[in-house]
Amino acid sequence: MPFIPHTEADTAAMLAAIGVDSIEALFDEVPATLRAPPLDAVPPGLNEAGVTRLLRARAGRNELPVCFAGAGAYDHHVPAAVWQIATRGEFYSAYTPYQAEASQGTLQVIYEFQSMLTTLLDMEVANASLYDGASALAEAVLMAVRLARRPGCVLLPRSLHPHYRQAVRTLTAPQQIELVEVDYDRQTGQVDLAALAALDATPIAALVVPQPNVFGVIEPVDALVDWAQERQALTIAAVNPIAMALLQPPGRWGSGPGADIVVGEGQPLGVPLAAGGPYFGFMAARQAHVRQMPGRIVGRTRDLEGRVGYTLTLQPREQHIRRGRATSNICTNQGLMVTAATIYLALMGGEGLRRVAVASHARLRELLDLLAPEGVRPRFTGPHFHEAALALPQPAAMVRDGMLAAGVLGGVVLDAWYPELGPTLLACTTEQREAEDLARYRTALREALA
Amino acid sequence: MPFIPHTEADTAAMLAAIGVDSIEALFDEVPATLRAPPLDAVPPGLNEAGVTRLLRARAGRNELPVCFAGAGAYDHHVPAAVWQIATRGEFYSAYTPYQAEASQGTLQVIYEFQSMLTTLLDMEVANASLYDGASALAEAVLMAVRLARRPGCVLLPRSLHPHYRQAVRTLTAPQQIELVEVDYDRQTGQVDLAALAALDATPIAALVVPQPNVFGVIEPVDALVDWAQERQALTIAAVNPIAMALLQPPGRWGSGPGADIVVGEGQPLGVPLAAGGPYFGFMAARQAHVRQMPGRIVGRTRDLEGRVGYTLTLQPREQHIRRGRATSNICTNQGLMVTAATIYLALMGGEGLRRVAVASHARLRELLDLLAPEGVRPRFTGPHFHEAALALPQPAAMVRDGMLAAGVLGGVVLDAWYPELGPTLLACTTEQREAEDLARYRTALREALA
Amino acid sequence: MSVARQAGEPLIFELGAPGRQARSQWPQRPERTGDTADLAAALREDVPALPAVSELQVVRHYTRLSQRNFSIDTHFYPLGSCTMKYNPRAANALAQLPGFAELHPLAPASSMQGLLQTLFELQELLAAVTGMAAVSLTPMAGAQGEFAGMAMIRAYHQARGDTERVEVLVPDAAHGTNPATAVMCGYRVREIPTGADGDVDLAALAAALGPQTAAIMLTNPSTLGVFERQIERIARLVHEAGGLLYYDGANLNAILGKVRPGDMGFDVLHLNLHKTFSTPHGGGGPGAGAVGVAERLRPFLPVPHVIEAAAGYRLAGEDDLPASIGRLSTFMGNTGVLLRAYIYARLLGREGMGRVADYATLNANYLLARLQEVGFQPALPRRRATHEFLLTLSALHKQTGATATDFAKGLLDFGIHAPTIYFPLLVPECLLIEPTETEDRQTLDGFIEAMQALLALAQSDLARLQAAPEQLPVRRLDEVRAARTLDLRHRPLPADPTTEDDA
Amino acid sequence: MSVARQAGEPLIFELGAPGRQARSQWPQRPERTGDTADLAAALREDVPALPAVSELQVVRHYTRLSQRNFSIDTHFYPLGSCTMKYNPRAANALAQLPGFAELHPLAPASSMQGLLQTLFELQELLAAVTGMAAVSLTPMAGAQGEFAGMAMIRAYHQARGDTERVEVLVPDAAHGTNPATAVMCGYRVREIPTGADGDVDLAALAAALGPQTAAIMLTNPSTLGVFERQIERIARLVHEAGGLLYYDGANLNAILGKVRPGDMGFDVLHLNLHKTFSTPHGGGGPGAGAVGVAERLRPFLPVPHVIEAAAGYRLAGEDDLPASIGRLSTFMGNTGVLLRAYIYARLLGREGMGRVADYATLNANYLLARLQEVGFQPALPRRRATHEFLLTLSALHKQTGATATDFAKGLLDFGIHAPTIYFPLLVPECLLIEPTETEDRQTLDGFIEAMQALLALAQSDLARLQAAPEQLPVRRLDEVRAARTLDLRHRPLPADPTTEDDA
Ligand SMILES: Cc1ncc(COP(=O)(O)O)c(C=O)c1O
Ligand SMILES: Cc1ncc(COP(=O)(O)O)c(C=O)c1O
Repeated sequence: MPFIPHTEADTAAMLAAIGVDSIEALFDEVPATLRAPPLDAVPPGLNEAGVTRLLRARAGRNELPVCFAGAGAYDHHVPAAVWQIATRGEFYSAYTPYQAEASQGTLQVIYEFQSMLTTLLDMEVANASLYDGASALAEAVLMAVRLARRPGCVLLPRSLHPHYRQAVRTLTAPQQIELVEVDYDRQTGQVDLAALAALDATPIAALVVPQPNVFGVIEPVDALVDWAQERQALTIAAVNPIAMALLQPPGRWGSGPGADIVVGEGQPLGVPLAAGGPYFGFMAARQAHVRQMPGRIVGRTRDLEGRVGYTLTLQPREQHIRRGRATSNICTNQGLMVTAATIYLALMGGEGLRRVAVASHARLRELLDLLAPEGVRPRFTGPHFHEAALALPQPAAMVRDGMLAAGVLGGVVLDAWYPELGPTLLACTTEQREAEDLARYRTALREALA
Repeated sequence: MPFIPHTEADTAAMLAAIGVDSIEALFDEVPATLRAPPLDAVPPGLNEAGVTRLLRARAGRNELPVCFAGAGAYDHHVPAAVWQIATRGEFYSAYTPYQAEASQGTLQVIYEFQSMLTTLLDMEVANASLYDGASALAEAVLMAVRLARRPGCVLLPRSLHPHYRQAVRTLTAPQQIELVEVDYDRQTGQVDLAALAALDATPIAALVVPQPNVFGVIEPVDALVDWAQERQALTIAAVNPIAMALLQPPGRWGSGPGADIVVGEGQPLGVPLAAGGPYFGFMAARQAHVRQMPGRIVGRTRDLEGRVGYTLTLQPREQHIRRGRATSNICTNQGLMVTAATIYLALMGGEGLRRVAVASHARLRELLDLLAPEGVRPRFTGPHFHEAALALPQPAAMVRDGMLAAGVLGGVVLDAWYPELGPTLLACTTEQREAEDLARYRTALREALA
Repeated sequence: MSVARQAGEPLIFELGAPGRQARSQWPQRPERTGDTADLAAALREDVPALPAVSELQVVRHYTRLSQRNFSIDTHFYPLGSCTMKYNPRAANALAQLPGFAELHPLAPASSMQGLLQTLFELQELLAAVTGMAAVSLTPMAGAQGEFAGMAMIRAYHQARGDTERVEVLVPDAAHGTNPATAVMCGYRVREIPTGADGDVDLAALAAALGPQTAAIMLTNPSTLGVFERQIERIARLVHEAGGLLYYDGANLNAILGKVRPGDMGFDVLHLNLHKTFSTPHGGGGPGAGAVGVAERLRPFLPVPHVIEAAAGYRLAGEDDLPASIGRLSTFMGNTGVLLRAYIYARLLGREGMGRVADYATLNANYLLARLQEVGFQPALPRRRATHEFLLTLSALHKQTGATATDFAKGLLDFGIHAPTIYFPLLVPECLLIEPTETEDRQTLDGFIEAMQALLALAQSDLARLQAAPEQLPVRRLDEVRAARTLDLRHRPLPADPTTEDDA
Repeated sequence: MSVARQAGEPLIFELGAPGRQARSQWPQRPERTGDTADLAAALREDVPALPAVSELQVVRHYTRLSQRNFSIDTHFYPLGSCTMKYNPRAANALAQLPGFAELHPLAPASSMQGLLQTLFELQELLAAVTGMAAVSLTPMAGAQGEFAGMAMIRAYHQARGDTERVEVLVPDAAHGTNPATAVMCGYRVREIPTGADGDVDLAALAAALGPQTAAIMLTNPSTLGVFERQIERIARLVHEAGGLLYYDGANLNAILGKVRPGDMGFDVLHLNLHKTFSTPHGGGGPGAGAVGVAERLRPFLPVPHVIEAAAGYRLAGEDDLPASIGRLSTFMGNTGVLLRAYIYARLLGREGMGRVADYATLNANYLLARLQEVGFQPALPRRRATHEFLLTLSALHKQTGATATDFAKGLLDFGIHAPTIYFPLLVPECLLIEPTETEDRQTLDGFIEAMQALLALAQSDLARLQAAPEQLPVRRLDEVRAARTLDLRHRPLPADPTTEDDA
């Protein structure tokens, strides 16, 4: 019996100890009417070799083109050490570290992660992860509403990834939070400051600031944060963590004390693309907000003998203590991804991470230089970070499919989300895209357009 | 600098502590005339991502047909747990367990391996591995000559894998051991008992008995061992360890006390094909022979406080103590492969291993049943274990290449080694070959012959 | 001088030195002047003060840290409600195949048919096993599954114009995520008491039901480790009141393949694939909280989920499903976890599912019987254990002062992870013990011996018990200090802005 | 009663129970009656009494056992002569790609061009780095490389009809494999003494040379951790006597990219790729002992090795190379190890090679300088350390009774693996210390502190030092008992011949 260690002798002896004569008898409290029918829809069991054969065939039916798609999931190099260590049984098969003394490994990793993340973002506190970027933003919106000095709506720029906006909507809808979308400047691709000015009279609880935004465009974060702070609104930054090694971190945005809450998608930090997950959402905030922060938090403390140790702390924020009054319903988070990201960040160091950002960015500029002679140019004038919306002369989905046939995933069809833009492909480069890949992109695009 | 942790400050401080002003100065005892020229033939360094790209491209240029080749390397299923555990850093990056207290993990694994192997073979002692099957046989030949009650030649049946015979020749040549080959019966594919009888007058130190032999044929091991023992010769069994779960183990061969020394290729026990290595050679023997056995041996003992522990033992047999008078020059062996094999054997258990043998064998019979209507039949009449020499109507290399184009590696060209057989393909099935693979074999063969 | 006890593991920051690097990880393309000229206005001035360490230091540090954990792969881990069973290593290997791990989530469906087929089959398989009409795999953990489920219930009532249903009933023994979810979904929570026999107090339930009732959230077996025998009556009562039944699937391991929530009358459920379907818990996550619904709730399923169309499998989005509660995350959920669950399900097969419940139940009942023999008190002595059971140390606590925490910490010294303690909240000094079906009898016997030894210690030398653990990398930790001092991050020295050149 | 110290790990056999199985690993095809009818006469009667355990038991047992090891990935491991440096994790990942790991060794060359090209390039690269004309990768470890090298020397002399050369010179400090190999190759060994300064005693060498001299086996730097300064003179002398020079490449890390054995006058060499090229040692192996030769020895290279032909790369066999010493193993060597070495070489690149020697040397000299400062005696006080150096505790031993073994065991309590002890044999109470280039300064400083503490302990509390280690899973082990009782295997109970049916 797969995974069940009982021998017939074991079973017999155990039944005898219990005082029943069959396993069936142990289900005597289950009404007979409720017994399940045979599970005919479930196929018979396979052995490991059989499952291996099956899954390899399935994996073989997925294509692996050279990847120029981004839009929230980025094809950075994942050092081999990251997952060889993260999948060690002691990390992989442990539960949430409820028993601190038996979980110092995981707890110290999280403490180090909190330290690295706050350093990267220049924030004061961080949690041990939320589900992903979009759901983390939803949690930040709920947190901001709890923290807000005055009631009001939450502003979501349209330059924020549409899936983030949709998830925020789904996850906050039952709490009747008013979400107001703010348009983007058709020229620059940045938040439309005029649209924002039009909201001057509206009571605002919080403003979400993406950096870079879904177009890959750098937002005027200082102006946005100052605008919000003048209106007593909180600011929630939604950032790409790799970009943070290069760009001003949210803790320094604006002329005041910076963003209040920072969230983002942790995937770029050593997590494979994996068709969308598991990734992890991160969240950092100012110290003053920590008691409204959802998610697990690890603190450093001492043991009986004065030795340093780590433990979950501020648990009264959480559902298992506070139940209906918790800061969130989250329980299981994305711990193993945080372990991976911590190892990744340690491997890269600050300078290495900066180089990844620089190289990713420089490749985009090289790609744009290659494509200009083909007549394909960025749709927006704002500065870009490693991703750009390319205006196309033909339907973007057709172009993408054409390029795919040449083994190149040319990007994400942006006009599916923003029909007003006309045919647009959102193309992204990471440090993994070598010069020959860029050349291949050009050729594939040229042929797809021909 | 890849893998070098020194900062400029470290280097400066360390040089100061040494009292020199440059690293160069540390090489002042090396004659200037000897300094190497620039290594222009070595390409500049790549980063991990670059090497990954390169090696994936190289791996992609190797074909992975459905494998029906055997001849000493077998495509059995390797459970995922085996290598996920064996490549844990603590096993993977440890040295030979010279400091027993700091190596109880590796040492206990080897002790368990010795226990499993002796159980499987029904022998009394085993070592911690030799390089591979062929070199283990060479060591066994040398050991037998040291043990031999009277000087004489060593008999190598021609039904023994030719690479084993070649390696034995290479490795024993300098010691002027007389190796005599014994022909095989053209009908049965077994050792030719008449040829053996012709040697009745020759002084014989040892007889090598392959089981199964290179043709996949089961040898009459009882008769062979009895023949040798009547002549005071030692017997060295060279066996496939998977077969040993099904067939009489060497410890029980013949009417006397069984084989003296048993060797074989450990690859079938959880080690990937990997183009030929690393594999491992195993060796077991009767207790009385242990002091002539080469290789590391682990024994169980106690610590200061009476706790059970494990340590290398009988080290005076080895080169680092006995130097020129050691039982062998072997030092580094194939330890990690033994770790993998130990995990494999534990996962399979006796019954599981037997089932692997049975299924592998049954698939061969099914394959032969499929091929008979095509007019392709085994060349030999002796009983086969999961591998058979197929007599072909056309040159075997051509047939093999034709089948390869259809994604099937149909076997190993046997007449390259045994021209007297005429076109022959040595085909093998493991438990991994499903019915659809067999059908594919038939189709590919049919087309290659067409 | 004495031989030093091996010190604790320093922080990775403390291992660093300015300028040290794991250089093989840096991009191939060297940095060139002007590379970031177009970003000048937005650039940060400093390099973030992350650890500056070598690759060996990283590998060594995190390998060593890993050894400071208990885990299924190293220890018996009978953590109640968490189903800490063996996570097949094959699932880990196969989910990491490049054909899965390197797929971009927004690549066109045509280019990932192998994945989509697999997810589609998982949807179907889970629907069959739970007796529900349809499944969406997108929720990323149990709690998000609960959110999705309760949001669907809300959407259902709203779609019918039934807008006065503002209350959700939750038994007092429920997991904290249940009330927290109900509140996140905009509901008022009303607690329903548990009867002395461990079943829901039916009278109280009947009294609580009304036109304001949107739903009841239940798990069966309950968090008390017993099967709710009145479940059919409860379903009838709630449905008659116009409410729906939500099934918290965290305890499905107890009845997998034997009883289906759909047949019990549940309208919506989530599964904890990271429990019942044996995906690893990863020291906190990730999980996957697939939701299943009865036919009438199908239109509200969260997106995306996989549908089969003429051109192959594809992801259904908000356009396809106008009544959907919407999207819960950026992409399609924790795909890598879902693959592991699928692999596990295929390894078990139809005949393996029921065996999970059989042997999980056998193990729990064996432990319960033997622990009672050696002097422990079940919280519900007249009930059959399911896959887990609840002990209470309340009498012992009154007699000796020993607490559930003391037993938890004491077990660690025996190399056994503690059971869940102080949950459910209504049973004082309780231990919720779930051995799972993958543990062998010797291991269970070792647990019984350890518990017996701790019982003796509580009675003979309480101070020693209170000082446990003794054998772990740290002794008992001061959680009060942690909450008071709030030391939540290493504070690095100011960063060194100079960087080493491309040597 | 006391809280139990966590027990040692039982043997896997002790965890088993008859009939228990890891069933997912059994073949898919069920056994059918008659499956083995054709083998009836040869069948064994019983099922071998291997452990009968579950998959979880296996995973847990071996995971726990692994934690009972020191390793590079967890501990500083300055084991002299063994070059225990960081083994890049990328090499492990890439060598296991299915395109390498699943190749059958006898598949036609045309179907494995990616592999053969890689091995060919490795041959070329190693030839360039060592200054040799040609390389064969087939030897499976250093000692097999030595065998191949000495067999080539023998073949060379024989080919020239120079059959009276029956003696091989080996310095007294040589590694044990050197004399053992010479004997395996049919030679008489003559030991050459080392001078007081650590170099070969040239006068003794000159006296030993003669028409009977087949070769000298040297490693440079020598096993004393110093560079043989007279190497050019030695080469001249030996060559003049008609002998050849064999280079034991175990210490190449010290001079990688800076000095080439070929330029020193060596005719044949082996490399320990598992040392210098950082392939993992695996708790004992596998290694790879590539051999390189000067032009005149090329015809004798062992087979197979890769050649480039019009149709692509292929393996040369005995047919191509009639003078070859022949085949050393069944297939083409430890390919998986060779791939790892290639990956490492490409990661280093030409500029990285020399840095290995630089920083390995820096680390060793730093340790030596600092250890001298705190009171340790170098074996060769007037010599520069290379990548390793030799201390002798001989004076301390006379003064206090403390031994090299005591220091070795004492270091373990500090979480540091012991250096090599009692090798080379000619220096009493010696420690051969090789930090390698991948260790950082803090780690080296920690080692110095530990050594200093042990020195103090030797002087203050010898009994305590002699009782070390205290912090490991076992205390000092009784090796005499091990050799006396010869308990070399677990003796299982008689097997149960009945087998469970296909449930
Ligand atoms: C009974 C019960 N319900 C719900 C949950 C929440 O599941 P998750 O942690 O996956 O969010 C848990 C898990 O701890 C649980 O035990
Ligand atoms: C100096 C020296 N020569 C030769 C060898 C033998 O190498 P191997 O162990 O790979 O056979 C070693 C390894 O221990 C060594 O240190």
